[in-house]
Amino acid sequence: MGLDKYGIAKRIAQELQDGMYVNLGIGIPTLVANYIPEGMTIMLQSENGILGMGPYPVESAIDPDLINAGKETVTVIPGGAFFDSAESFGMIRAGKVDLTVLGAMEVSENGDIANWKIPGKMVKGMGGAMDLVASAKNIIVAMMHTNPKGESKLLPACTLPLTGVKCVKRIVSDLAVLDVLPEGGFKLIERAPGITVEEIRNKTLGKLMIEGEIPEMSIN
Amino acid sequence: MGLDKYGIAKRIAQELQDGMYVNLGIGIPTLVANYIPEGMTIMLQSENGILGMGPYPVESAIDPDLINAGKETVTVIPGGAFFDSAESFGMIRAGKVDLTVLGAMEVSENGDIANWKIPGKMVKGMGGAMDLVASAKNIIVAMMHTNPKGESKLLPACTLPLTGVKCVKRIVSDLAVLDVLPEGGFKLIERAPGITVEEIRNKTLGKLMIEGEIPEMSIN
Amino acid sequence: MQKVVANADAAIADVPDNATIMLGGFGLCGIPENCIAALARKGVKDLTCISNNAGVDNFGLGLLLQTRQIKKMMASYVGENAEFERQLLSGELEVDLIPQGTLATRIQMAGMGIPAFYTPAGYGTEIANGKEVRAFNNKMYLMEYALHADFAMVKAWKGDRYGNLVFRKTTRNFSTSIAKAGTITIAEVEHLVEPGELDPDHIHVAGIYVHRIFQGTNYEKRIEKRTVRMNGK
Amino acid sequence: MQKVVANADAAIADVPDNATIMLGGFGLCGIPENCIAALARKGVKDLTCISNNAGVDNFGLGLLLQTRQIKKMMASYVGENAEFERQLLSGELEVDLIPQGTLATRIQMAGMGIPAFYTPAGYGTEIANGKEVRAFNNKMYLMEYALHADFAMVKAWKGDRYGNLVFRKTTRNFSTSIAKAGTITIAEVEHLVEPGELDPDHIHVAGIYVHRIFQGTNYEKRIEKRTVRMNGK
Repeated sequence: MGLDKYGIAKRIAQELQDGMYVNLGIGIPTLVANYIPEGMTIMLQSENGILGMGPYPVESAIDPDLINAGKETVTVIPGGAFFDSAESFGMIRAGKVDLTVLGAMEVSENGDIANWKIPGKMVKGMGGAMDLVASAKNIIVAMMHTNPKGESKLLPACTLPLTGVKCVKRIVSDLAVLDVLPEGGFKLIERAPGITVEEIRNKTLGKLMIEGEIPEMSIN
Repeated sequence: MGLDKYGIAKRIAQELQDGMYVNLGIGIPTLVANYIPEGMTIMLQSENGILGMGPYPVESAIDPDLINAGKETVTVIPGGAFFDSAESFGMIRAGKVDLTVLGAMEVSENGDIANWKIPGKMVKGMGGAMDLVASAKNIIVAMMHTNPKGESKLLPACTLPLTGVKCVKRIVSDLAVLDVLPEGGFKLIERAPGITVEEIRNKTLGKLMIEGEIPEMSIN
Repeated sequence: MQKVVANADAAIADVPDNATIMLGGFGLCGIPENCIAALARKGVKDLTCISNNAGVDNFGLGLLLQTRQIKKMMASYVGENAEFERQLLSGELEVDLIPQGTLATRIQMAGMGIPAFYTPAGYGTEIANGKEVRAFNNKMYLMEYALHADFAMVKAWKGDRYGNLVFRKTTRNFSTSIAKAGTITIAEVEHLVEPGELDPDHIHVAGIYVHRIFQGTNYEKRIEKRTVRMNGK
Repeated sequence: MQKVVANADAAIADVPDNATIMLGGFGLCGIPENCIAALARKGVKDLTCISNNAGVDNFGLGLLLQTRQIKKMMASYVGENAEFERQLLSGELEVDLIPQGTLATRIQMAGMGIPAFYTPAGYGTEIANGKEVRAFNNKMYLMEYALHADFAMVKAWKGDRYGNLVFRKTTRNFSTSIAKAGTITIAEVEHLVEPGELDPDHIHVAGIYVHRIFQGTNYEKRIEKRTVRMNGK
């Protein structure tokens, strides 16, 4: 067994550095906010117009005028700021957001990502995903290594409609941490606790690069 | 003798309608603010970031943080708003300003205007003039009909570097009100008190169109 | 300067069939509830609606979908609406899905008089089909056009008789840009105040962009996803 | 999150010769007085300065002209400065005059990640020389590029330790756009406050754009044209 979604979120939280501005997508990425290391100030951006997004409100503090990009009621921390959507995507496009964490249905070995559409099924729309992946300085994908049928989501090329090209820098899955190399290929960085290199190799369809001993993640 | 600068400003004030948003340039145009008809609400825009610019302050209300585009200390009326320069020129470019009044060194019979540069002399820069003339819905030029040498400033074509092309709709000079026709040519609309059509004809080098009886301005 | 109208019905009285309407809001947050209700009452048809989302089945723009008043929807995300899905699959509804930042910026550019600009969003995806692609500093961009509307409708927290608007928290979202992109812009406000009551340093939308304004009523402000934290956390 | 620095000298300590610097302000209104004084003290040379104006002879950017620290000036209007005129005519100073709205928007676009856009300003004039001309809806436009800077320096009224800024009256001018266009953005403030003291609805520049902030001192706020009305008017 690899990591559960909380484990993935915990591992991603190790990527945070004090003072970072971070956009967390819906799903596993949102959980990362729960594991920000003590003493670190991380400013969460929500693309509907918040910097300094805080935790969910207590019941008495619920405010319909204050939601996040997932339409959930949230709070704002002292020192936060509100702005409009145009400004929000302006700062995203200008590369002011240090780190974007989002989910994916497929990632290719050259860093392409597909996460918005399954042809033939309902299309809900891409929301802000295309803007985020086209502009973010650093993109980490948080996802399961395989889909529910057990097929690899790390592919030589995406089969689903793309959200963006050559943009993913790092993947944190239930099995491993992998970097997408500039020249193409998934470079194995860490194994999830108890997961063998062999299992990761078997579940990675795209080109996998393994150099030397691969350390196990340290998740507490 | 034609109108003085106050007379020109008074005549331009007759173009105002309640609720208009108006940008007044430096010089004679600024004087128009003194003749806004009673009971009319006119919102003056200053391109450094004011809507609802008010009169000069009394001595005790001078605030170095509140100036107009001419760098003069001013005030803001109740219901005014401040914004930044990018926003200011956004509203100008989007045609939200109903009327722009500015001075000119030359106007051509097809509506070109030159008012920013005299080659060989010092160049101070165009400021916001090029943006204003390229975008304003309605542009009135306030100027003397002739230059200090007595030469017409209403020309077949401008001789000085242009500020904008085919943009001037109306000219109010010390001698006359003239419209620039879409097909080219200055159409004489009104004479200044005591000024003859003959004098206007003599001092207009560009094509002048005179149809029927030309009324005298009524300036009080 | 007469911008104040009696109510939503008066404000939208001249919206014709086939109009293009932009509506502020993100999800159900900050939507012009009164204007939407009035559009439903008026029964105006074949609307093209531009809004980030399409409401839920029985609130927000979902109301105009139920009554089949919308011909075409331009949005970035429409995942919360079953009736929307039904009309889309049956071909009753035309849909143009636009990346959220591109949508926000196209609207913003309309209010800035900029007819076209370049953005990297969607390069290399199906969104790029038919669009001009251009490199700047070795990065690829798509040319996108400003997006205008016949009518823009927004809800603000406070507004004065001159049309100056102030928004509260995340209700600002698309509304400030939309307010500037309408040929006719209609603002409904929770609190209609006198000129001078709003601090000129704090105005989010200057009155020059707003043509009609009215005091809204009966705001429901429905919450889409009510999330709370436990006291311990 | 450590953005607060001790003073202007610390804030600009790493500005190298040949740097491109943007400075907020319109005329002398809202200029970063402390940063300019520190640049003069540091004696950094061959600067390219981007600012709407060039100060007056002995204040604002005029100080850096006196000390010959500016190699090139990009501005929309430079008419209040005799030393500027002298250096320009003698060929000591390179000048790029840009229409004010184009200048403001080019800076704004840098902070929005938009590399190029179209504006009608300057079409048909000498400003259009060498620029791409393009028609949209039968109107002619010029393509203009985003304008970035190595360092952006602004003065705000209030700012907090996270870099959030609030401006007062017409000091906002170019400063909000400039604050977003710097690789390194430095804000000097009249009042440095704690996070939470600024209303998040009223922040003009969010802290994400600001890298260094300090409490400024000894603001002179010189007035260029002191105009008053008589009591009777």
